[in-house]
Amino acid sequence: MSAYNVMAMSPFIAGAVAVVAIMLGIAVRRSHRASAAATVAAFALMLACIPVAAGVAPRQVTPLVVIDAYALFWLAIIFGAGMATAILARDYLRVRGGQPEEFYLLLLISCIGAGAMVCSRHFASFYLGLEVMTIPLYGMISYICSGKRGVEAGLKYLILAGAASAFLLFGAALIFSEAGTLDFVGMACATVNYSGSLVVLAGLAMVLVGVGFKLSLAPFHLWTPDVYEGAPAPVTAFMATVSKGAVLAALLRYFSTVSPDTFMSLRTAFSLAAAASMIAGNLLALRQTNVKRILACSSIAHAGYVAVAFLALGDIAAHAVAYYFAAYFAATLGAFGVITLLSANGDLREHDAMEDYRGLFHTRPVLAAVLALMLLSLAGVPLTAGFLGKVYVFMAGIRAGLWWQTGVLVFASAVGLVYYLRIIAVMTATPKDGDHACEVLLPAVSSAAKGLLAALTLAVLWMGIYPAPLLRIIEGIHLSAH
Amino acid sequence: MMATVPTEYGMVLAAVLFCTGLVGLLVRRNVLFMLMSTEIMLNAAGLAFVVAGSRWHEPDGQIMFMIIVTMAGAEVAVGLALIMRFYHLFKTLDTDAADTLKG
Amino acid sequence: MTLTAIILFPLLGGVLAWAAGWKSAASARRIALIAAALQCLLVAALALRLRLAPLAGTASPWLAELRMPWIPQIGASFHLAADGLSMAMLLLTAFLGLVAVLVSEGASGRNGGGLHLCLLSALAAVSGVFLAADLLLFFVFFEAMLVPVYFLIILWGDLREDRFAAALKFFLFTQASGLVMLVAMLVLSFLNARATGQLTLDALELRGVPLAGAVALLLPLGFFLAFAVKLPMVPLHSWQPVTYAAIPASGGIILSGVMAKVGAYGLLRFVLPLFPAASSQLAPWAMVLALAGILYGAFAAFAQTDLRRFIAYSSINHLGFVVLGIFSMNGLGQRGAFALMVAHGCSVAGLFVLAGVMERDGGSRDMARLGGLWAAAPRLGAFALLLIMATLGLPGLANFVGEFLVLLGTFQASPRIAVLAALSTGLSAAYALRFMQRIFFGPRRGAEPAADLSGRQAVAALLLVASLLLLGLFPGTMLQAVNGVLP
Amino acid sequence: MLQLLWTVPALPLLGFALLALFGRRLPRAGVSVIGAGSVGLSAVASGLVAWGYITQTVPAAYSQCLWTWMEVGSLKVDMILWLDPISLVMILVATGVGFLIHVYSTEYMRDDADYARFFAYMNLFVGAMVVLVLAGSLPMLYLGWEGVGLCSYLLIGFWYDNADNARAAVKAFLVTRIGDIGMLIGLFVLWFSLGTLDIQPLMERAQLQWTPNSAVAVAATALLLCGALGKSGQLPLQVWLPDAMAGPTPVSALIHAATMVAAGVYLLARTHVLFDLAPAVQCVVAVIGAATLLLAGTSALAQRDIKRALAYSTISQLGYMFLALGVGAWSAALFHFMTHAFFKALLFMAAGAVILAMHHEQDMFNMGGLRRRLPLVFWTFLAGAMSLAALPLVTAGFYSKDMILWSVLSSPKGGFLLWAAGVVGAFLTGLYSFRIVFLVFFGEEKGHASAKPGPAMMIPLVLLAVLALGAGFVEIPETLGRVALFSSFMGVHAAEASAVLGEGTQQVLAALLALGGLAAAVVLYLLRPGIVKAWVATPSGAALQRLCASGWGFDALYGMLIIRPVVALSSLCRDDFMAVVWRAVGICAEGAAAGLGRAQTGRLRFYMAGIALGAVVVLALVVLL
Repeated sequence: MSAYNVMAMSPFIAGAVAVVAIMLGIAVRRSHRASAAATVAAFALMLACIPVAAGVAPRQVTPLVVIDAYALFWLAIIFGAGMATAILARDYLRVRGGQPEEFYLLLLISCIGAGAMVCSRHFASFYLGLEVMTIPLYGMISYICSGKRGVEAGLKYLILAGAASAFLLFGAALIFSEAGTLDFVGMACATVNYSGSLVVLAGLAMVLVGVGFKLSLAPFHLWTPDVYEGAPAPVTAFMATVSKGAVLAALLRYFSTVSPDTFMSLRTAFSLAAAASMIAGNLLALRQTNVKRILACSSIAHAGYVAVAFLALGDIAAHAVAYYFAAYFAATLGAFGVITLLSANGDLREHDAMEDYRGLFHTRPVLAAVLALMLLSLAGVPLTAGFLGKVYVFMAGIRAGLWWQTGVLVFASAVGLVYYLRIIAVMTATPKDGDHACEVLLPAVSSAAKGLLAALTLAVLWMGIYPAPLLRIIEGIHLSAH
Repeated sequence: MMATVPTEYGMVLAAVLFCTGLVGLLVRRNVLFMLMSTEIMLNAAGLAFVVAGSRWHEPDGQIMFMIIVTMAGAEVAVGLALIMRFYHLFKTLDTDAADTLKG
Repeated sequence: MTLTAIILFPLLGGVLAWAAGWKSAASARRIALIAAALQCLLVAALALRLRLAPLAGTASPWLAELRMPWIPQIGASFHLAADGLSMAMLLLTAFLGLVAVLVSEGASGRNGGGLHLCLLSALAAVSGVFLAADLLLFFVFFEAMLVPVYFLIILWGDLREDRFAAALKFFLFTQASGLVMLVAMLVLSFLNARATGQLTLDALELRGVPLAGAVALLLPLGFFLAFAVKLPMVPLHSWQPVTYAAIPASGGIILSGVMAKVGAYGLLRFVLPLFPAASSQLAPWAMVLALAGILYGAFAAFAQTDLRRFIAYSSINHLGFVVLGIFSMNGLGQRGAFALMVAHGCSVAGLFVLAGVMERDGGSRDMARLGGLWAAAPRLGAFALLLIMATLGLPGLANFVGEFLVLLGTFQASPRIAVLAALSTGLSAAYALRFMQRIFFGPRRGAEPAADLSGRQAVAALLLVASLLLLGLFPGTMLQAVNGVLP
Repeated sequence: MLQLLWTVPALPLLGFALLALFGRRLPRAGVSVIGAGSVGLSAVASGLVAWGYITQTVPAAYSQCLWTWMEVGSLKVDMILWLDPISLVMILVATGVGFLIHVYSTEYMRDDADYARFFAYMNLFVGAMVVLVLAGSLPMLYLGWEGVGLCSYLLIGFWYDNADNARAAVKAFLVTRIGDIGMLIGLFVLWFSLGTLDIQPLMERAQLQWTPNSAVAVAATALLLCGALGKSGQLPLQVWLPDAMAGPTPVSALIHAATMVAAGVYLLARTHVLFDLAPAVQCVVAVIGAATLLLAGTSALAQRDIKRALAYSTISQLGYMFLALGVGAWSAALFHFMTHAFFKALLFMAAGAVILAMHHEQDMFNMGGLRRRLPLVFWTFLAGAMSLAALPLVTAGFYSKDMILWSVLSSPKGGFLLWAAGVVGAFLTGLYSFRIVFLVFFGEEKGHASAKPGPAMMIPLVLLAVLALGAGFVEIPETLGRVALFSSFMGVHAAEASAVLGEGTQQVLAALLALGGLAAAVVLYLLRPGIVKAWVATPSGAALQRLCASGWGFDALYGMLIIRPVVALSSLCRDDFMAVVWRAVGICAEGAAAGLGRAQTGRLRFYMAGIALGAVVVLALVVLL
């Protein structure tokens, strides 16, 4: 094991050490504050290791893992999202009592799993990463086990994710049976060479099912609103961002060597799924009265949008997807962040019903403004990150000639606007008289959370107004180099 | 030894197992049985890996099988804990009863 | 740098007003007023300077420009540029911005600072639209305009209207059509990049991209759709009456006076130069559509009893003339369209001032319940009379110049359409006079507001009257401004 | 002197501006001074200009360019004043008669609350009219044209609290607007045909470029004619004029004598060169004039309201002018316009004095015997009525009408039938004018007339009475001793004429018919009123009377043909039927959302089924495609 490999893997090593250290720490003395702080520090450390790793990138570490610019970019945003989740979770869990310390372990492990996925260049490491990311999620979803919602959501997710994993694995096994290798490059080559083979096609289709579930593409999206609603708000934020992004990032790497012209039937299926997600997600959200469910539906739609960019394949897709997810991460974390902070008060209730947001502009103007900004970003309004994300997706779609998919994207984006604006409208409505109760219960927001929201707000605006520096980094990513 | 078993046979068996698990998921309401069904599906996939690996004389298939079993075990561990919690809260193992989250 | 200042200055004023609004709404309004007035001066000074000294190099069509890299990765640059057309529109924007702030409702009620922030940031965005010479930059401003207006409607809108639905409809129509335009922009840029190898979104550099087949028609249609919604053109207008009904009057001045003109500006600035061949191909259809809008707006306006909806449909009627002029594809018609844009901006702003006065203190705006207001408010009546005369195209007022030239240009392109459009001016006289008669003449009905124009409102009214008269009798300067921009 | 030309329109407009801005704060006397004074000064300026014009060493038209209004490419529209004999006569009449009417108004409107507003509008009216007649380019003419339309609207609806007045005002505006649109399109045709809109170049180019009766000539003149028909209240756009009586009486005087209705005649006279190139349209003009004069003459017979009767008489007299224009005798039309301005202003103002004395009673059947109560008014009214009836030799109306009738008979474009219509009209004129005189001033006294009008009202009446009787002597036909001041000033020289009747014969015939009208009026309304009453009592008589009283039912006809369809169409658009499409889109989206929402059962097995189904679909797609 060379020193270079250690440097390349340093983010993971730091994470793993941190997990063990925090676990030991908890064993010595339980302290929510300390665990949370240690977790944030761990994420900071992991982020700090990324430049170290970048120094030796691109580098293949064992046949399983590759550390290159693409992977590092994803690692950065995954760890950033993890850090944000940790900060939010602290406010959220603090008021709920119980034993919150282990939550951070799960979070860290899940992030490491997600990181492993984006660095994987072999199916084994991909699957390992996937499960390491997913299994802690079950625990996180049901972490507040006193209520029915969390347990129900966790169990639903567990059963369905298990089945989806089975689809993914079976599909991979079918491809393996024809290709004889589980290396991504090899598998991809084999899939191209055997593109006429029914077994390979069936395998790819089953992989698509498994991935579709994780991305909550229609028609595999049914679970999403339920689980997002049942999970604690910070966990929902984490799921909506990290678990989606990592899967798509890994998938993109898998398909990086495949020319877009092969597998027309698979592309058609994926396009249909993307279109169905865009339409179904947005339409579903129209009638929801729960903000978390709305955001869940919107995440279905966003998966569809980004799938259009994905369909372009290659570097264009990598850039579009990377930028899109960076923007989407910031906005989603910000939006769920506000929900989390509103839910972090004494009545231990999730403040996710639309009614909870009535008049928020009058009672909590800053939080409301942040939420509004995040929603506008998700809607793709200019001067926010989401707008350029959309521009990128459009450009990818146009360059790849995905005409009808782009058309659906336009239509769906328009529909999507309706529910984002509905939330904003509710927030501006005058609060009903006698609603003083909610003022009494207004949470005290920790300064860390304040800082986080400020950072996210700045990030969203910065990416919307002057994204050139970030884009320079993203354009430096070349997938097909290996 | 495995080489004597044709790949197709193994694959068909795996597919049958997979479908068994899938049908189990669809028809059983008891959450325990549903968990077991997912295990069957995962194991079917594992079997498929082993069969495929044996076709190419690659150890990868068997390694994948071991990873799958490990992960499935982890999943079952979490799953059982959740089922206990579930039973405690809902007083039943019928998943159809758990529809507080919907719409 | 002045160009950037034109965009940033109102924004700064808005933020200051907003900050001041926490203490007192009146001081917020004062700051906003000062900012709007200074903005007027700034734009006017720039206009004067440019007229005296156009840009040295004659190769550039711009009088002033500023170009900085922005997002080179997608070919977008921060490219602001002004020519006669944009300077004229900027002047209109600043002027109507001042009028809007003069009559703003913000002195009382819910956080007036916010209202002024919205007003002024809308102004900033519109100024950006008129200055942007890069397609993406244009689009950013084009869509950014929506946000302040949206908040104006939902936060300070008319409580009697379903203002959430109205705001949503407004946002939805504009954004949806805007996205289509965005795709068209990106496709155009992509085709250009494929043909020349240069990735750019600059409006000038994208002229003359070879287009063939369906794209040659679909791309201009994509642009056209967005601008047609913004104007709005029938049948894409259904957002407009509800929006005009719900928006606070000061916001209405900006929305109807300036933002609607963005649609026409976009047609002149982008659709015609970028797609000359397709434009002439589409022109007959666009003219027919415009004619349909003219007639539909006139008939609908005739039947309205709600003051705001009347304004909305009469605008549809007038903007039909603008489109008609633009697609007459000759200098006369397009200059007429331009003159009408400016004139209609002033006259419709006046109608919104009127609406604001009428609705003050809960006054009714249902024409069926109004009457004989002249006796109580003669100044308001005289103001309304002048606006109504401008609306029906009385010579001597600004609107006539536009309508005359538009009809003349249209007559050159298609006498049949010109005759029908001219006939429709009879209808516009009918609805305009009916409006006057129902509100100001006849016996009093009791729902009228008691007050006449107040000080600030009177100033605003005088400004508008003066501009309508000046532009109507001495339109020379205005018409010369677009020499070199329009054929 | 000629340099003062711009002050002629500027003074009334300045008066308007002052009154509009400060009128409410000025005392009444100040308003009177500004209101009447500005027009008076304008009249003086007109006089000076006229003096300057006449004393020019070489008589030539004078033009004064104020500024360029619009300039786009080759289109250049100037604000240019053009003074030639036609416009000179027009401004003299407009400002002179206008001034008298203003003076009269200072007393007539004395007690009105909106005194300043009244004078502001009146000043604007005169100003717009002067702009109209002095315009050197058609768009500028159109500016004045619409300006008088606006003022008529404002003044007819001056007493706005009565909804009927406002309605009459709107009607006046809209009906004339319909004509104006035609005129506007006519301008477009002229511009594209001849490349200019300045009137003089237009005439010159038309003569060079147009062949007589070519399509473009016919189209352009027909469209210009539309405008003239609307403003001058000719068939089929005459319906607004009787209703225009809703305004204060001085307004009626102004509209009927000096300003509004003259515009149509003026336009046709001004562009007579074009019309000469379109004989077909001229023929239409003549026929319309003849038909209008008969129709209005019969309608005037059946009116009860004194002002309506006078209004129909105006329409009828304008018919004469159109008749003259139709046969190319535009100077005769202008001559009649001038005399008509005098006697019609006189008649209206005298009627106003009567109305004021009768406490705003306008029904002639409620008047009577006022001869004794208001002697001076009676005599002036009688002078006007005589002139209107064209009683031979002593009245101005006789000479002008005679000139028209002789032109019609002698011109190759005229003819016996048109002339016959004209003389029948003369009979009708005699009948209805003296019907008014006898109903109002003779017979038994009904109602109670109050104090006599003061000098501000009476002096204009007397002055006008003198003009109504004496102004005709500027143009005396050959048979009576030939004075041709007017026509030679106009630059028209009598052409050798041939006609079926000699000039003298036709004069005698026309005079006899006018006198016959007078005689018939004496019989029917003075000596034997029973005849008319008995006849009206019969069903056919009643029907005919109703028909005439309603102006031959044009209002009802237009109500059916135009107003109802427009209202129906607009109520169809009222609720924006095109928005239904978008509403349907919304409903579809909602429905689809509801359908999709139903899939969110919350049951695990159902979700699993969704995944399984999706898997099957994807597999099928991938494998089968």
